[in-house]
Amino acid sequence: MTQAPVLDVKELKTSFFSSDGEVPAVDNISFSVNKGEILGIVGESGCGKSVTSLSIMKLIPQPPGKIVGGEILLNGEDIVPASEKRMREIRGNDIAMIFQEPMTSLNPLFTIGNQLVEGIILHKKVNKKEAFKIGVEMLKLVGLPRAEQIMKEYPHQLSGGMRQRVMIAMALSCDPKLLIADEPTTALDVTIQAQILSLMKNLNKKLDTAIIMITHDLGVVAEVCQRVIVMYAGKVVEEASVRDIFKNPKHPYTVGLLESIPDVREKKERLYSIPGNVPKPGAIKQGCRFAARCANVHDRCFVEDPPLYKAADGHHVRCFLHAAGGEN
Amino acid sequence: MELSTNKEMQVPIEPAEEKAVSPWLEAWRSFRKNKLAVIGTFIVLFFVLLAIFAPYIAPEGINEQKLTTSDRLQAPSSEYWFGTDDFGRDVFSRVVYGSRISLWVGFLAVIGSIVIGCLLGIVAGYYGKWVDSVISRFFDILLAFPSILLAIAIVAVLGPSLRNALIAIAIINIPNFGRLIRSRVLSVKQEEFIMAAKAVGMKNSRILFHHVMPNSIAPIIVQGTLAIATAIIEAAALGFLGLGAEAPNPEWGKMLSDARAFLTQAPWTLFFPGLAIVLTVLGFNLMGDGLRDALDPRMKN
Amino acid sequence: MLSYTVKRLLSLIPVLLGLTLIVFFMIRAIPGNPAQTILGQLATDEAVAALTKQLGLDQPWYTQFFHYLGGLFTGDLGESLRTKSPINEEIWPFLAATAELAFCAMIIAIVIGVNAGIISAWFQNSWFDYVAMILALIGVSMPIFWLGLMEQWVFAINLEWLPTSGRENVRAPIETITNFYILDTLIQGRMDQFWVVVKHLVMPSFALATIPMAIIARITRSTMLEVMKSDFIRTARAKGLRMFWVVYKHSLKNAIIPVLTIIGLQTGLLLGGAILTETIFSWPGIGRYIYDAINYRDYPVIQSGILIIAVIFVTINLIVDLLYAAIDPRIKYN
Amino acid sequence: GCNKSAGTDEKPADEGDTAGETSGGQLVFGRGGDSTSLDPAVTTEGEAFKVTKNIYETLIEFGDQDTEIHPGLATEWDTSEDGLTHTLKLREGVKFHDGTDFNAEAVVFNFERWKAGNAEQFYYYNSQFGDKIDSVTAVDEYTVEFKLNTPIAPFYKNLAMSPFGIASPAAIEEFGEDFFKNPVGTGPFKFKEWKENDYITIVKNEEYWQEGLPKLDEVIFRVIPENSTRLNELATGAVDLIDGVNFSDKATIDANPDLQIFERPSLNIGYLGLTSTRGPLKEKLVRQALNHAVNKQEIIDAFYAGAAEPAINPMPPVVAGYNPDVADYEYDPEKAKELLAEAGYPDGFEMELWAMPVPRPYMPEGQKVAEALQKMFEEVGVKAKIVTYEWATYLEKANAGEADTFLLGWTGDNGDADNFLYVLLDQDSIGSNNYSQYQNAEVHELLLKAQASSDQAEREELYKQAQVIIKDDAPWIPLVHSTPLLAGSAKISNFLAHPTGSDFLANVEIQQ
Amino acid sequence: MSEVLLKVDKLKKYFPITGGVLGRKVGEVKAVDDVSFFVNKGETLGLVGESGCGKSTTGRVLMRLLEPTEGTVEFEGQDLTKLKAEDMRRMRKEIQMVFQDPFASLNPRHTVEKILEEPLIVHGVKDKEERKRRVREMLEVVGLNSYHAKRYPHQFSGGQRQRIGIARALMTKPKLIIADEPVSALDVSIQSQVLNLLEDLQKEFQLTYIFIAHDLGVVKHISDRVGVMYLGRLVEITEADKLYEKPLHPYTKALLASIPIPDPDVQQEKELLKGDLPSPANPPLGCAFHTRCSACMEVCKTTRPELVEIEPSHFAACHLYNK
Ligand SMILES: Nc1ncnc2c1ncn2[C@@H]1O[C@H](COP(=O)(O)OP(=O)(O)OP(=O)(O)O)[C@@H](O)[C@H]1O
Ligand SMILES: Nc1ncnc2c1ncn2[C@@H]1O[C@H](COP(=O)(O)OP(=O)(O)OP(=O)(O)O)[C@@H](O)[C@H]1O
Ligand SMILES: [Mg+2]
Ligand SMILES: [Mg+2]
Repeated sequence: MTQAPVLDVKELKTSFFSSDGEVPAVDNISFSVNKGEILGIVGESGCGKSVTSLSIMKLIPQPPGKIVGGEILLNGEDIVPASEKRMREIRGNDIAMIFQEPMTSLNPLFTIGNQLVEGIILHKKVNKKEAFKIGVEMLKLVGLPRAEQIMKEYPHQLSGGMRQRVMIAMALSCDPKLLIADEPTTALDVTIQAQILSLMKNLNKKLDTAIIMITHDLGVVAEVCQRVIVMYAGKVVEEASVRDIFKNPKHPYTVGLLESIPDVREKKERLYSIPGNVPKPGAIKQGCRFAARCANVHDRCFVEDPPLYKAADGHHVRCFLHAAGGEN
Repeated sequence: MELSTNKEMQVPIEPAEEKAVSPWLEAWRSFRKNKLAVIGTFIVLFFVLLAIFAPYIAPEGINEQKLTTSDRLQAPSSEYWFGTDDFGRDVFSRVVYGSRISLWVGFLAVIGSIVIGCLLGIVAGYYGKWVDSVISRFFDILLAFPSILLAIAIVAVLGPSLRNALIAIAIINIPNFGRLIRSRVLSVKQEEFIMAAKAVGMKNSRILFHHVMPNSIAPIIVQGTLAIATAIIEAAALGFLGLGAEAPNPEWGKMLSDARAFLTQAPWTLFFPGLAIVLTVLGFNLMGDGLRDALDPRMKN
Repeated sequence: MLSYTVKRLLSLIPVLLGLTLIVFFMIRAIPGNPAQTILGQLATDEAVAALTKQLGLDQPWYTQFFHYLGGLFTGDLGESLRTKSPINEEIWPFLAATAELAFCAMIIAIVIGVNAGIISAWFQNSWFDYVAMILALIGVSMPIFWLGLMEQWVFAINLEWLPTSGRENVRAPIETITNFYILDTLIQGRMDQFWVVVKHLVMPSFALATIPMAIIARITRSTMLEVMKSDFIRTARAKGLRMFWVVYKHSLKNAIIPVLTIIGLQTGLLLGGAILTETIFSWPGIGRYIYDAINYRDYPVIQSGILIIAVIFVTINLIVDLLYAAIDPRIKYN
Repeated sequence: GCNKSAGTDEKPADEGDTAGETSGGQLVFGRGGDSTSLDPAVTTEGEAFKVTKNIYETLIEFGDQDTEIHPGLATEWDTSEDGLTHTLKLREGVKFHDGTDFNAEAVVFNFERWKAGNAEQFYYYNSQFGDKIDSVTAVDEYTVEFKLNTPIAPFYKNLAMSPFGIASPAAIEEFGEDFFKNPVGTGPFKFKEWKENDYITIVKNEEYWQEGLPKLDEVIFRVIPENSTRLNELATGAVDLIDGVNFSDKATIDANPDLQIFERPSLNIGYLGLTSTRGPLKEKLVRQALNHAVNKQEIIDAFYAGAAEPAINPMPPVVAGYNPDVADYEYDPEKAKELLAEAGYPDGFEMELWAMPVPRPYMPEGQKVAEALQKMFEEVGVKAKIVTYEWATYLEKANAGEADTFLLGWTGDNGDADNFLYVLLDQDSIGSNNYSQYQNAEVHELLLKAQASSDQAEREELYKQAQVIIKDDAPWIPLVHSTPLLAGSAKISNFLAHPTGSDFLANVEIQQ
Repeated sequence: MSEVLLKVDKLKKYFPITGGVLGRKVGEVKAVDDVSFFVNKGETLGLVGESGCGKSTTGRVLMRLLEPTEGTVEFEGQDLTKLKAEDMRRMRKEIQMVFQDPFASLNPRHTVEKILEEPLIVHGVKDKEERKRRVREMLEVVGLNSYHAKRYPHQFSGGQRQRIGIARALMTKPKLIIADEPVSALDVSIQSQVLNLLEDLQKEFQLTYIFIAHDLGVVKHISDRVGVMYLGRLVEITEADKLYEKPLHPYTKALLASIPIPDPDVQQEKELLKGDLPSPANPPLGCAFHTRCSACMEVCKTTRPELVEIEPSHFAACHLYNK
């Protein structure tokens, strides 16, 4: 990996401010995405996956949210201090994003064409006609039949899978360097999910677009990602290649997570379950955030926040059990 | 790594001292944080207290005429805080007592329309079918009426008086509440917890009173608060047309209307009752808005 | 769409019929006899009885009602008991006067209300938001007659910017064609008179616009806030669109439906509810026409007047419903 | 600084309208309500007469500011000994606005029209003349003869009333039902336009028989329902003359050099009727007691800005036959209480006090007067509950005797005592204008006698007697004779307000 | 273990599509179309299928929360569809339901205690103390604390709420529980807690489950037998192991192939289904699946295949096996 990463997030911290004070939804996370790579981010609901992605787009609702620290280097440029004007140039052009809900992510009152074209006109500086042509091309690229016709249709006339394809076409229409997909298939049925995932993988190969794939489904991660970050309560707890995560998980949380999924291939007598609940962000002020649910907990875990240790090359774990590898 | 699956471990880990927080308490907490709403509530409370303690606050009664003396149309002074009207009556005292009337009209009219509107709305929403059609058409009819004209006609039928103005206002507000509650009932009926209640084997009446109703109350409270505001204005408008409160009742709208000839000579006779209306109505509106934010289920979760 | 419209129109029939019936009974419940009122208190009983007979008021109620209904079906609104003119003709100038006023008021209310609502939502919790919303609240809290008098006091008497009341300068009256004076002056190419008409419209329109303006501003704001939280707005922003574009294209169109509903309801209210404004501003409108008719017990006028307002009201709301379909492709009426 | 007209930027009246004449200008008259008809014969409404007064003329005219009789369309008249035949000589060379001639035939046509019509159509004809006129005949082109069945004492005064304006027979035939919208008379102004509830325009009659009149080119009667607005319009110069001025505004107008006040000589009575068929009010003593309880001057000072005089009798002093010797019940709450005690109500009683919902010249603020009265009654222990109804209902219910006490009033039509005493208090008038259901055989006899007599002195004596009895019976509390106020721009001259409320505008000039 | 508790025969539920002002019926959604199956006492029958295929509707019709259009539901030999409303209401004591959405299925204005107590009240437990005791017991059973009784649903996390939902279903000691996607709204780590709980309870109270889900892994884990639904029809039903090892119906095969396997080494080449689920308002003629089937034959387009026993206790509705 000699190439400079497309995106390099360093110690990003995003907090929400309410009357109860500051709640750090994302707490000092660092990761990078290389060109053409698919990076997976997994974690339970509320652990800060979406906030991370919105922070990168600088679309955190403000107030109450705010990026309070860190850097987000996009091709070496720190976009945390960038102006809204600059961000508009970046959004949709350098970084594109698709969201979980294909049903609500398209404006129901405008045609697909209209919504697809507006981004193209904006970023590619082409006229309407050309933009329309590009739009049609994109729809074909994502495997939608009757592309011309669909351009004239409204979102409600399409099925969920088709809408998600439209979203992908829209996101990819300006050849972004990075595509952030925030749980793009969660709302879809398995058979449709499989279609979309294979589409994304193909596009990744074809266009060499780096993708951040956010999901809570470990199966999806295994299927499409090359590298994985596991998040827990606003922190990265483990980072490794997809093989290492599944074959050699280090963090007790990752281990527990993998154990607790029922598998179609074999029937486990009884599922493992991590006791307790995901803590609310900001609820745990001290120590390891997983300590209360951890099977291997030590006294130290309750007082000290473990740093990210290096377990192996390209494999980092936030757990004292792996302190041997040294701090990252 | 040992996998533990004992029951002990399944007990969620969380602080045990967390108290039961009812949705109402929750709403109250968020309401309390809304500055404008609190201001509104204070305004309303202020006028409510004014109404309750009017005899102790007002230096005079409502009808202490001093026609012969030089007390007519006096500007505000230390003796007459809000000046005097053309009868030489203390405007301050009248405004204070007026709060009784305006609040009374507001509350009663709204309660009247809530009771009737809710009854009709619940019946329509719950039984559906032709009952719903008939009641809904009835609401449509009432709604299609130009409301002021309807009120005027009602007052014309019953004779102008505060009570009849109140009835008229209540009637014109019926469809608003009726439709609101009907749509609430319809939407609550779709909620999964109603399905759950049915699944448990509850009777319809129990579902209606224990599940549908409590979940429909919040929007009614909100709408009710806002409707009190409009009712006060409507009463004032009827008062202005001479169809409201009987003399010498110091209804604010009537005071305004009585004093409108003195706009240039004695502006205080208009200013203070006008201010009282605006403030009260504003208070209810602010409070209603706050309640909406606090009680609206859409804001939850 | 067409069949939907037709069906909707058909479904209005029971509503309007019910309304007619209610009005019919209600006005007859008002104490006082039209014959007596027309003749004045000086009239003898025989005279009253004779006129009652002449007016057909001695007939049983159903005869009267069906007679009236029969007239309605042939497009005949009946005759005013007082002026004996056909209401069809007589009502038009009043209706036009109020319609013109209500229309201007609504334009003002919409333009200002919607924009204030948008800006408030856009800059939520900014000083503009606070000021606009407080003003809106005060707007709905203001008795309209009081506001009207204040306007006159400030703009006509002290500042002398605008005429106090009326529709036109009666010293140089307008030749009426449609009774919409704005149109009439334009048709005749009388720009001088056009401006006079506009000036006369300003104050009453604003007085009438206050409440709907405030309501529209508040509704716009809250729906905009809701819409702006939605996923597709996030999508639009993720495309790098300008905020202005996002707000006015993507959010507004979505927020407009509840606003339209309110606009529909309010326009109806304005038509019938303009009595106070019409009185304060000497506006020869339909509200006062009906109000006078109530005082004269002019049954056909009350009946037909209220019916016409109701018809306009339901028509506007029907149009609003149809507009939904034009705005929202998901709504299909068939 | 209200001298600048808000209409300064508006185009002045189209000169073309007056076809090269020297311009006499326009007068905009602001008033509270619209005319109901422009045919004076079919209406009873004062607002209607304000306009028709200037379109039509009557055979006899009232004086400028009184109800003395003067020549109008008739130049001379003569009454037979028995008072049953009246012969009127008509003015020659007068033309209706439609160009047809005014002559005896026209007069006969009008009277026959009224006579033929039924009571519900021509109310005034029926009440003032009715069956008492046997025939009206044209003796020659310019002489008409009236034959009566019984003498009508105020015959000429009646003829001077606005409802008896002579209309063009040709126009009546031409317009038929619609005549009320297309008036044609002989008056100084011709009808031009009527926008209902907005304004009525009448323009100069170039052919008017009186040389040099009218002075104005055009008069526009504009409807401005709200009193405050009307005054505002005057202040901004949008209208030149307004009636229905709030008494409370008098001082403001006086203080404004650009405005002037006109007083309408009083020909009215505002009173509180005491329905003598109801509860305690059946007792004369009670009615007298209530009379003692009222401080009229206080009411006048407070609500009439002093522009009224306390009423003692049921008619104003200008009316011939007024009895100046009748003494009023002086304001004396103690006395009132004594009388109440004597009548068996030492602790007072409860009653309703009806307040007029609409302003009238004699009672501009019925609600407030009611409030003041309520207070005064309270002083003597009588609890009055103020009640009001919408106007038509009010009259109807009061007429039916449903009110205990009610505010009401009357403006004279012709300045004759009959028009007050008989109309308001005779037992024949119960069910029409005798709202207090007052009945006294003696009074009835006196009034009938006066009605039939043609000897003015005798009539006056009869009326004086009647007033004494009425005073003692106290069917009313006569409150005020008000002087209604009008206000106009300082540019107006020669405007004289007429006591009947219908003003003749031909002499009015306006400075350009 | 083969006593039949519930037997569903030719069950249909059509929702009318109404249109126009008069609310005339202009069409119908065949949400459940001719479904037959049985459930043995003590077993768990899983129902899977894509969204909108009629799983929830089936569950609701079983309990007559929705009135079936046609067909019979025999519970312990008694036909539920013929019961009078009041009898059915009582019968609900025996059949309970757990809902998908732990947020929407609990009345936000009631305390947990009230929520759990209500089934007892409506089924005639008069003694207040008794009710309170049983509520507390049940809370412990589902892994909550008795001090939770006074709280309101919004104070709980999703997993805890689902426990409350389960507790409510258990209050009347039912024989059959219909669980409508009870875990699909939950996070992975919480999901396994709830699944374990359900299994424990089944053992403890000898419950029978109809377990509706769209996650094939979950269904496999918890079910003894599994039915696969497609567009309102049951296309295949058999023992869980059989189904996963040797699916017969092409749809089942495609479904199984589509599941992402949480193992990066298993990168099987998938045979993806084409196209989308057709609308149940306008289902294709013949076999509902033929539009997406890779093995579609002519007969599939015209004739609807019946659900037949192709191998012992393995039923499928597919022409491929109709020799
Ligand atoms: N607008 C906001 N205001 C306050 N807190 C917020 C807001 N948005 C997110 N949060 C908080 O930030 C935390 C992280 O949320 P985030 O949406 O990133 O979770 P997630 O990992 O994407 O979860 P999910 O899988 O449910 O999408 C959550 O606990 C949430 O409460
Ligand atoms: N009340 C109803 N009225 C009309 N159609 C309905 C109704 N309820 C369900 N449907 C339709 O019936 C079909 C089956 O719905 P059902 O809820 O049973 O599906 P499901 O398999 O449970 O889906 P999901 O996995 O999304 O819960 C759907 O097409 C749905 O639109
Ligand atoms: Mg998320
Ligand atoms: Mg479902």
